Amino acid sequence: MRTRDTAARAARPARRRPRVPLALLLPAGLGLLFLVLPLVGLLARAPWTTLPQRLAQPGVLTALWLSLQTATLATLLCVLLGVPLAWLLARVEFPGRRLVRALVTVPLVLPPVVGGVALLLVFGRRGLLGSWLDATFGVTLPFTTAGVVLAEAFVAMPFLVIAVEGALRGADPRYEEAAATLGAGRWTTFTHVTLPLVAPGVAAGAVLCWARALGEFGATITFAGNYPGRTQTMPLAVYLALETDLPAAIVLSLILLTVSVAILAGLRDRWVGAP
Amino acid sequence: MRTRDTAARAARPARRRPRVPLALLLPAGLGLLFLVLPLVGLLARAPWTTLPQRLAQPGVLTALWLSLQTATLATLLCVLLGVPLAWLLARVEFPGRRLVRALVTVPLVLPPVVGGVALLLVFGRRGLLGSWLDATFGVTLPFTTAGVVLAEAFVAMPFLVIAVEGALRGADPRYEEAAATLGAGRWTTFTHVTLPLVAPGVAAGAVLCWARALGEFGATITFAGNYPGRTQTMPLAVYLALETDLPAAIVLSLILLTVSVAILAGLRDRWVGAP
Amino acid sequence: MTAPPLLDAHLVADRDAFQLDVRLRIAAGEVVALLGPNGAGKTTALRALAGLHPLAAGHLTLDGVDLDRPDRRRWVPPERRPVGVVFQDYLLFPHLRALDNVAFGPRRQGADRSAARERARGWLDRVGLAEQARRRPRQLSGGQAQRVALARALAVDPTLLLLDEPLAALDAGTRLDTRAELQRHLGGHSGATLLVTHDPLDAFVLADRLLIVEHGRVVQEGDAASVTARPRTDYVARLVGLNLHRGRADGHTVRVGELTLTAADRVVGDAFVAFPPAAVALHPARPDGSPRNVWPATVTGVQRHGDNLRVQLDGPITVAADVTPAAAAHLRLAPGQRVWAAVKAAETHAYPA
Amino acid sequence: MTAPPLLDAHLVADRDAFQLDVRLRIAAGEVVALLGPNGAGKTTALRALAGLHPLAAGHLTLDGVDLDRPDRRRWVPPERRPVGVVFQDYLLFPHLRALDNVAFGPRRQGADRSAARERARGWLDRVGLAEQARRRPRQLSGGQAQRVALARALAVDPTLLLLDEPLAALDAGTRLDTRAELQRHLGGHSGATLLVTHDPLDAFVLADRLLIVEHGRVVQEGDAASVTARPRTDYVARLVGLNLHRGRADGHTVRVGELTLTAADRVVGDAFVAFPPAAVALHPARPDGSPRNVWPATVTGVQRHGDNLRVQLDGPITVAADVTPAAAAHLRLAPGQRVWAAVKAAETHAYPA
Amino acid sequence: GGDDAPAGTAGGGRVTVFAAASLTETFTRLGRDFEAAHPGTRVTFNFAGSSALATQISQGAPADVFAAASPATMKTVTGAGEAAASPVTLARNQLVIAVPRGNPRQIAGLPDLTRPGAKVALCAEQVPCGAAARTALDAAGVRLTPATLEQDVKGALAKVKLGEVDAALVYRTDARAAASDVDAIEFAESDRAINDYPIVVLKRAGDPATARAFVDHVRSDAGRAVLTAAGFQPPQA
Ligand SMILES: Nc1ncnc2c1ncn2[C@@H]1O[C@H](COP(=O)(O)OP(=O)(O)OP(=O)(O)O)[C@@H](O)[C@H]1O
Ligand SMILES: Nc1ncnc2c1ncn2[C@@H]1O[C@H](COP(=O)(O)OP(=O)(O)OP(=O)(O)O)[C@@H](O)[C@H]1O
Ligand SMILES: [Mg+2]
Ligand SMILES: [Mg+2]
Repeated sequence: MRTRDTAARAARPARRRPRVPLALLLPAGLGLLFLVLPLVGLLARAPWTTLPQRLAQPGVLTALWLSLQTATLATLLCVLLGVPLAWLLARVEFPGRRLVRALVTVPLVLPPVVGGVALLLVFGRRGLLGSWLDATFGVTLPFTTAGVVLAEAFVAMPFLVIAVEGALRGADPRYEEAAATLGAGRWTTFTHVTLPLVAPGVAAGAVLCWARALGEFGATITFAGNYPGRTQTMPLAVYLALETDLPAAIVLSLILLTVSVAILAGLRDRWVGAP
Repeated sequence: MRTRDTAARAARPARRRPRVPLALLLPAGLGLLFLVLPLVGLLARAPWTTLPQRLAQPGVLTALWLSLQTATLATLLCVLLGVPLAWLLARVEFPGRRLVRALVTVPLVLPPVVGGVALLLVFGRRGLLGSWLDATFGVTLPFTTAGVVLAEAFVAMPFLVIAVEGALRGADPRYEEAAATLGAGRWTTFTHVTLPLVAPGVAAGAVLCWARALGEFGATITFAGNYPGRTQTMPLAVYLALETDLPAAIVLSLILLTVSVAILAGLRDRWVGAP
Repeated sequence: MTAPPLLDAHLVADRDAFQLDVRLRIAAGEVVALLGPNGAGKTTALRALAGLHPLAAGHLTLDGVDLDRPDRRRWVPPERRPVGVVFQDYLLFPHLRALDNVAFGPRRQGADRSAARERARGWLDRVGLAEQARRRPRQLSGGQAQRVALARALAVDPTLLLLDEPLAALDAGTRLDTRAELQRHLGGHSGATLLVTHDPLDAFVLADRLLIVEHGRVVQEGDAASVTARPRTDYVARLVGLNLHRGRADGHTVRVGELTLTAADRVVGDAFVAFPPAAVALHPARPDGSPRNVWPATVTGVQRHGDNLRVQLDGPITVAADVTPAAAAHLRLAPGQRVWAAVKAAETHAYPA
Repeated sequence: MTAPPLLDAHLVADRDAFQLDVRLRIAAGEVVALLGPNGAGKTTALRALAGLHPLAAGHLTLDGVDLDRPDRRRWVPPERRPVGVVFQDYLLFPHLRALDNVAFGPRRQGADRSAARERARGWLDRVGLAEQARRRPRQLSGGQAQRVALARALAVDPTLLLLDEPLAALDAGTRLDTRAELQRHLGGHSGATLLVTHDPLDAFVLADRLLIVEHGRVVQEGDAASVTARPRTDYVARLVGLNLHRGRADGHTVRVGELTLTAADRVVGDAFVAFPPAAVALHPARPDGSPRNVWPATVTGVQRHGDNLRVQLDGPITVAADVTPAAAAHLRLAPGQRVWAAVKAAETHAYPA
Repeated sequence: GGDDAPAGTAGGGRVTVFAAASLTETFTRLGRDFEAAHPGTRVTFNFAGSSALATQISQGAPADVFAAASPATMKTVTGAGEAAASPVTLARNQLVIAVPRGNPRQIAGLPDLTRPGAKVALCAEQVPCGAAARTALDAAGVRLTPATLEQDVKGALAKVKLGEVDAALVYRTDARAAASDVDAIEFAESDRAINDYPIVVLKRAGDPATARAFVDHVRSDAGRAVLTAAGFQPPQA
């Protein structure tokens, strides 16, 4: 980070380096500090000496791997269903659109455990849909890895939908008109013009979605249970560790954090870059 | 909702009503169903007959009011600090920017309870900053309403930052150049040009942020504790109700949901609309 | 028109306070130039034809197919209309290279990727941008971008071609080349073409017929010769460079305000009189001799105009006069100066209003 | 130039494969027109002057202040440069009404809201848009938007005014009015003005001096008369409507390829010869008589050109000839036909290359 | 990822135990011992909050054995007819006052908690440790305004560990697990507020015999030893 450096240079005309006004730099720095300081607190308290042995515990890597897998699958599911939903909300006028838009935020406001209960009520073995699924296809979702994906997707989807809708509303619809005059139907326009234009927004939404899914706990443990190797993701492992051993919980959290930050930082800029 | 209606019309040329391709309508409908069905499950299970008497319980309205207040304050704090941070990430090139961008997601991935612990480690009575705050100003944040706001802001800020950054990256920077040639410094350009241009993105981020703050539980109870009237927000009340009385928890959740959906649906479209 | 029109439209559309009401017929192979002052509704008309702005009333029929008929609730969306549009501000897809922008249309018509690119390459070549094929729109200069937009619209070979000032950003030389290319293309084009332009030369060279709109209404229509000879509004008069006045005619004389002008033509009733600025001669004192139309005037402005000077005159009628720099020096023309203006009857044309 | 230049610049900038290297001096009150083909680097030069594209080398000094000096690591950001820019694509702020777009600059200069609006209203009035003041950019027609952009740039009364094709989207009449308004404004403007345009008339009317760039380099510079009389590149020749050829002169004769042309002027060494298309006469057979320059040619194209026809000719040299429709009919001109071209020596000008 | 077929109720010597999160350590131990003692059996645990487990069971979760942290939660399961027999108590837990290590505030009993400036964390009354604390405080006649009413013992204990509060009423087992950070102070009224941990075999158990064997193992002397080592008290005879 060279933000302070940047601030110092702002005073005199500098070559090329854009000057950053203090009125922006100050709150930005404060915001960053606010987000990162707690992490520093955790790092300071982490029992570094025991780290290798904790990492070596077999359950940890399994949980980490499961977390990454399920969060990625959940993000895929969210993108598949959420981007069209965001498009519908941004581009099609229909009665009750405002209500639908507000309803999309439901899983955000719902305490995740209640969300898990709600999922059980619908997809559980005795749920509205779950009983039918079970009877017809012999499929039960709760307490399976698929259930974890479902719970994470439920909790994380609003992030994608709302971020993508915001991006769509900021995009110029006249490019879509131009595509139409060239013979592109709405679907082709969507895939060939709209999506590439809002790619940064979709990327931002997917990052939010993935990170939220990775950290999901309440809905997962309620809907999918806490079975090591099958439904025990890192946050669940952290929860159990909290029961007995705060430092262990901190270490597990840090492992999860490090991996996710590394993955996100490793994603090439152009994934998030403007076209 | 008239989405099916819209689909039916898509087949023949309709006046003005844009035709919606099935390839978009289908996943959008599925997505919406997926988000809303669990709500239906909850509604089906809610003990409607006892609703009035539960609502009349004094603690409920207090918790609801506290939730709305703290979530709104937290959102304000997030906007104040988060929008500049998003701008920095989107518009200023500095070494390590990719890492910072990834670090911003930390509170998303961190299990909220661990986030609360991390906040305690920094802002607690014995925390890195907290002990200094206590010694210097006699201010302690845990167990106060301010603490609730802090915890909610910590958890919710990434949503704002990432959504706004996505919007900024999608916006055309040449308007900012035009503003500069008219004598607007970076700060004026930011407030008078950039912000209005990305207003839909900021609105989307603020909605995400507010909803997430409203539903926040783990970090709040860990950092700010749970005391009726001071730090007990609705999600905390819901969790405690869950311990003994599932229907009560469902009712409380539904109250929270109804209020937040009503508020979000009531926000005029132009808050979320393109300029 | 003898052939049944390929395009038959009565465009009625609203845009807030602005109302468009234009009747339009274009035969197969015909090129119509749509001219009019800024804000006259030219772009709005094009948008209505393309299906981007639904009609409030009227109709739009292309090649026998109703594309927009509010009374029958019939409306064909843009993507199913055989149109090609050059937008006034290009609207090139920012994420696609020039080549793929041009290939976009052919792809939608079912060409496979390489065929579409081949076709796009041909068009880019024709507008002189073969080298810029791999650039993205933001990496193109204004004139380059406009030519890509033109290539993109032509590449779909539409039945109805809508061109909104397609040459405005081109440099003089490229403009000639591109116009020639366009002329060649339109010569072999069997569809209908509507060309919006502010350049009378473009209109005269490319179009078979001119359509002048003002305030959303058609004010004049006809081929270049008739429009140029007999302008009916100030806009058209300025476009073709004539002084235009309206008055009441009685035989060879037309009464305009307090002035009576003698014209070469015989008209009775409401009439226009028109004469070119170059036909106006200025004199320091009342001239004797042949000019029948003589009146005192005050100079309000002098500007360079090509090799000559254009002098704005106030008086019983407001006119522009073109004089040579030598004449101007001789007359010591300056704003406020009083002179005599004279126009020969032979150069003054009158026609019914 | 006698006065020390207000603007003194040597602009060296890169844009991917494109390189700009232009020296530029403008005196106080002077208007320089920057002309050149599409992609020549005009917009890039303006961006460098405005501070939107830092120089790679060279320097930029305005009114004695170094605005950009890569060698001294000195660079003043755009907002602290006293410039006003009309962008080629306007870049009106989409969220502000026309009035507030124009008031934006005055506000930044410290005017309070009502004073800024008052000033903006005045400017909108001057460009004829008083009625559109409350519209947002998307609700404006192309020409209206361009005039708002012009008003926005003029309202800040900048020391350096940069106009990138500010009249391209205006209708013919409005263009004259706006040009007159601009001319009036520039007449009283004490700063430097750089005007990019593709219209030679705009350049001749508004500018004191022309600067022609091609491929990022200055190829010719001078006042309208000298540039018009002695074009040095094909672009300039087409701009001013002359046939231009390069050869070796020896006295009154210039050898161009296999052809020897006789000119009115005396030159020795590398030279240009120029003559207008109207000076080229066409004959079915080799003409006798006065024309000294006669050669056989093949017609490659015929286009309408104003009242006349412009004929493209191939042969020992490629030239354009303007003939009347009557002459064309007499000659039965069609592509492929062989004719004799003749130009009088008196109309053929030669000057050193 | 593991196979997606729900475990439990599968028979063949498999037992799926839904157990309160506070039993994580002891039950993991007990499970391993059980598997060793009964070769061929496999014990799978699902640890979560008792009430969440109860909800899962009532929604048809595949569970064979349920061990709750309070009789009240157990009652919601037995009341729904999910139990195969009546629950039995597997252990009991008693409240202590947890204070930061070294007891800097010199707290000796419940009355010391009302000292001015003393910050105390209690559990909320909806959870067993909160109910027990209320009973104990009432018995001692102490009126106390806590700083916070925690959702569970871990929350209360974490606040002591981090020094945010000066004392908390928590279970002895939890205080013992955190012995490196907190001291446990026994107090007289705590025997009035003892919490029972019930365990039961569920109706839909796939292999009821093995399930019962696991419950028996928990209640065996060996099992009891594990529980006592963690600070639990044996059930009343
Ligand atoms: N989106 C809109 N909302 C409201 N009014 C509009 C909108 N777009 C254009 N107008 C108005 O409608 C009228 C016609 O605009 P239009 O763009 O069709 O003009 P035009 O003939 O193309 O002019 P130009 O030559 O300047 O491009 C103008 O007065 C314009 O201000
Ligand atoms: N962002 C960019 N990146 C790379 N190349 C660019 C970029 N912008 C312009 N160019 C190239 O630089 C050259 C000069 O462009 P510039 O816009 O300065 O031309 P111009 O003289 O203004 O042309 P026009 O008359 O068409 O507006 C062109 O070849 C163009 O393709
Ligand atoms: Mg237009
Ligand atoms: Mg340009």
